[in-house]
Amino acid sequence: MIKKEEIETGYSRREMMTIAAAREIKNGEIVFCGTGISMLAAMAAKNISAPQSTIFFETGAIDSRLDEVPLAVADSRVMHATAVNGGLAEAFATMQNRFTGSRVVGILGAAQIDIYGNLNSTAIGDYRQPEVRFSGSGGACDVASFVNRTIIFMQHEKRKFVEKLDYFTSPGWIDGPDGRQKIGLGSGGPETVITNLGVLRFAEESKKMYLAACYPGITPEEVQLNTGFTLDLEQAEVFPPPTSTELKILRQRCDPQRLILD
Amino acid sequence: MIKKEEIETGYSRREMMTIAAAREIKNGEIVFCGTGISMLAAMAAKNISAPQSTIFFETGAIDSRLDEVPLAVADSRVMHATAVNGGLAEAFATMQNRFTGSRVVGILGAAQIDIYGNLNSTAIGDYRQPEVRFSGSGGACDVASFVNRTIIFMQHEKRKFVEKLDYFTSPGWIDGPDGRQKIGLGSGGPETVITNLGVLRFAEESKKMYLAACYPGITPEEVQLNTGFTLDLEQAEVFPPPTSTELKILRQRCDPQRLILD
Amino acid sequence: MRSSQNKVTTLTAAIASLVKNNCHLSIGGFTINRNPMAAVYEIIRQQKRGLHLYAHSNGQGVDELIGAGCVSRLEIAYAGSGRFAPTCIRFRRAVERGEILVEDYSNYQMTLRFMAGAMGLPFLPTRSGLGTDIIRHWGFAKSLRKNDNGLPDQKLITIDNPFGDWCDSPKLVLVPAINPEVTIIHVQQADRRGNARIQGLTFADIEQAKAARHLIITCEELVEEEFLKREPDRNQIPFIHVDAVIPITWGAYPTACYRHYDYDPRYLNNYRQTAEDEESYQTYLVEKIMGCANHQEFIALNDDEHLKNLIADPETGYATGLKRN
Amino acid sequence: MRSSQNKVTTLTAAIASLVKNNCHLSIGGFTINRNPMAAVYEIIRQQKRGLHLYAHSNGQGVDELIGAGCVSRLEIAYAGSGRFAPTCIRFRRAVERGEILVEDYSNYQMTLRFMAGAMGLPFLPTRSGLGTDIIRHWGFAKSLRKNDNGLPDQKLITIDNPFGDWCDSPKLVLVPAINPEVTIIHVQQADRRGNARIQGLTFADIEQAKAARHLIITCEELVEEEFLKREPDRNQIPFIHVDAVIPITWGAYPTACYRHYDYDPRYLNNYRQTAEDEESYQTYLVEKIMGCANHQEFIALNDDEHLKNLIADPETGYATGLKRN
Repeated sequence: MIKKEEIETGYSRREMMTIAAAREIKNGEIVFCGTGISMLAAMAAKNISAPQSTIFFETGAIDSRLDEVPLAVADSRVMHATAVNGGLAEAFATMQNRFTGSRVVGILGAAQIDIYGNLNSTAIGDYRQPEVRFSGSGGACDVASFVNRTIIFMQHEKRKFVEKLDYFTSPGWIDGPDGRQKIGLGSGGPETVITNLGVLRFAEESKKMYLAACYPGITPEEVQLNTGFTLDLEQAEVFPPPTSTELKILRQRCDPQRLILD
Repeated sequence: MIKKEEIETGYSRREMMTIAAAREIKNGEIVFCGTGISMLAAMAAKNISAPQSTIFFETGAIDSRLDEVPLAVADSRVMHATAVNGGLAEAFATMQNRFTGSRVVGILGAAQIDIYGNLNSTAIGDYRQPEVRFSGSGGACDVASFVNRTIIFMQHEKRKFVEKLDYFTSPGWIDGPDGRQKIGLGSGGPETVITNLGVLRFAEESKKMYLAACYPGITPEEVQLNTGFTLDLEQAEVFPPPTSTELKILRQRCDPQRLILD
Repeated sequence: MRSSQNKVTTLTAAIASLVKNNCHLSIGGFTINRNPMAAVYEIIRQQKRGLHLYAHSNGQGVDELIGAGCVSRLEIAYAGSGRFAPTCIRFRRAVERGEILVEDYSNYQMTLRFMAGAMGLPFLPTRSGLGTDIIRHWGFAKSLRKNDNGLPDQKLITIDNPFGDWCDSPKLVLVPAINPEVTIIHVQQADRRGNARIQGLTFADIEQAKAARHLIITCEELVEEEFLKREPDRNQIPFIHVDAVIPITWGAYPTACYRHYDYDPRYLNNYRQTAEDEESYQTYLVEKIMGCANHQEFIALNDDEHLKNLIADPETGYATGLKRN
Repeated sequence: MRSSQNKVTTLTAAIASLVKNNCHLSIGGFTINRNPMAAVYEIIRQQKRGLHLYAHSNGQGVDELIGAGCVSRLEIAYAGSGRFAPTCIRFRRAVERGEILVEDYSNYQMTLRFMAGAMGLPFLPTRSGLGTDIIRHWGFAKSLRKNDNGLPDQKLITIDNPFGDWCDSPKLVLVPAINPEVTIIHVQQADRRGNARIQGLTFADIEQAKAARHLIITCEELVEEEFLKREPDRNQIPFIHVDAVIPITWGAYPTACYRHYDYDPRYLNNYRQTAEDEESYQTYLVEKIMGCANHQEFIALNDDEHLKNLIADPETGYATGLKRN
């Protein structure tokens, strides 16, 4: 199924998102991956720009080889040729650990996000009898609490970028620069939000989300129109499109079956 | 080196003590062993009367085969043909665990004991600059705190059976029947004290130590003379000496090199 | 029973005697891997009701138990099956309809809760959850907690660090222990006494196993004790924790069992579609699950060729090149 | 450094750069097994002073560091070498003479303290220690604690269970985390990046390793990464925790290294006798330890026949039938 945008640009939005996230990962970092696109972003980074990054899963796998893309973080594909096969206890301890946690970058997704990067992946409506129920935190709250920085994937829709979360699952900057400190969390926090429209970051002084870049063909106004709170659009640049090398590696090496890309 | 008592009776006091302890172990129990004579007692029990008891070490070995007697709980001999080789964390969790801890019998030794079976294995004199320094708790305080019942090995000397411990390392009955409950410990506590003179137990109503039996040739008065507090001697019986089968198995199967027995 | 030398029994007998209606049950595995599915289906066949279920991130097992109406209450961190169902379908529906009570934790919180249970402790601390609705919103009301002595009186408690600023942790969340009445896990190898070896990731299975009053182990292979004792470094669960051992090949199917077989993408995709529709789901339950006398019959619904495609490659531990669309 | 692809270095360099005078150091192993003895002797050769040492039940390593005057403060549960020295000789003497400060914990408390450090937590709870002098008597005074930000302000804290009577635990002892500046462990196998495999019991080495700011691993065998990755279930320490890897055969000698060699009863018995006498101990230090340029020379003091007797039997992992009187 080829989407309209793909005919126009030669790449899909999902590919753009994956590559945008991959570019955020630094060589030498430990990358916490969830299921789906975040896993693909980590694989892409490792194959393109951060060969010495270490892919790591909450299920306990460290430095998985990933010859094939896993379809869940418990997929047997994450267990092959790892440094250590442990369990959840070891994985989360690595993130809460004072010496290793500071070198972990976490990639998360959510159903709702607010201007401070706090996340809801639990429910819409009343908690005990919700209108829509989602999977729940999984490791998201843990990762968001422990690690040095997080990258967040979102579908850019007004009902997902909200003034107030229906349920506060995972901490972002809480309510500003000293928000995390006030509730007892250490350093760390969300750094980047990658959507199907562009890339958003958090202002240093306020920790409020602003639009850092739009993908080619997207306007800042379009982004604002799909956001449930007011965004600072002043600093928005045009995001560099995927290079042919990036696309080639993503398509041929990371997800040739297009299990996640489609 | 043959001791006087051995010439008279055909067995040594150390053999008598080992067999006395082995007889306390019930089939099906999980036996926590320390170094030395307690390990030998567990081996003897397993080979004589409690074949389905499980020998288990604080170092993390469960159900060690023990083809040769170990000289420390970390001896590689405890690691061979176990059910699981773990670590200290797993071993002590097994004892603190509500379902397995209640099936563990711990065998301990100490430098001092009081009438309630509280133990000192740390120091004589001032703690910070002691007259005599011992090894310290090791796992003794943990075992004494967690498991359902303990058996204690002691050399019977006045300076070791004391009114008041110089240092309180491991909890026995504290100060009476509700002593453990008052400080927040669950059920469990010392059951038997096995010395080179006889076997002592704790009175149901007071949890004070009394003389339950003397070895053949030892009088209750001799025991009292070597005890630093007043013992109830009224119930003292004569302890049945080791049988030839017990001695044979102990000598030939458990410690043929007499590494611990001598 | 736990010191018995032979704990091998049938799944029918083990579930009948240990999994009572309304009991507190925990199942191992993670999303689409090593769920104790044979046991799950047997629980469904025996029509257990009112289960209080614990998991961390469980997908297929939890969803099928909920779909079949066995579950009243659920404590969980994540109910999803990866790409096959980002949120489990029957779980989602049951929560939205108010058919089950659910209480949310994070994955690490659930792990620590089982770990506390295994360690014989009432709680463990963590920094995860500070300031979130996971602390503020309880799934179970105070009154419900009071009336069930299998539940702690409070969900989570935030405290100030009694050691001041030690380790830069001014505040901690205390998570209460779970001691399930029964835990069921599926492992690769076990012996008759119950010594067990998990291959690949252990998830939180070891903690879940040791936290339980009773432990049922289903295993792909029943092996000799001597075999396991030759390499004890690779074993995780000693027999002292185990009540029942049931050898069942394909015991985790349709979820994966590392080094034995992969998850079945066809089954999981069909399940998602089936679960979306009330009528077809009831048909599925009647025909596929209740209609089979046991797991062997259920597995035999697949032709051999299909199962062969799922068999793990000995080198990688999964079905290399498996069609997974 | 911890993400470097090649961490192999010399022991001389690793000790010189990471083990500073007065630093907080933890060493792995238990009584007479898998002590990182090559590293211990190198620390003695480099005449490190004022070390704040952590162990749980350590025998030979701790005693030699104390005997050589390297240690000022010690936190420990047990200082003994099994039948070879029920209480370590130089440790005992140093404490009785007031030459070192010692603070006592139980074995589980020390394990939990390292575990808390590894988990990034300020403390963990236990029921062990309630009502004992381990809580009442501090080895380090309040003022000393205040002046060293590597130490918590309090030794142990007793609290009421915040969850009431949950798990029948009305009271708990909180044990504070240890985050040593350096941990040194000896393992059987490691690769250049620092992935490591311990064979046999792990003691508290994994917790000690992960709790540390810096980790030095000495290993019997340096192996290829691919070798370790073929069976990751058997590995315990991923490279992300590791700073330095030093291959040293007989690196735990005279203590044992399971599946490689046994402890040396002759050495340990001689050591006990030597340690009892001041003069012969100084001679021992000068000739045996300082007199050798490195561990290879120290090992070469033994004739080959003697070492051969210590080599582990491949079946049992120890030197079957070794004369141990």
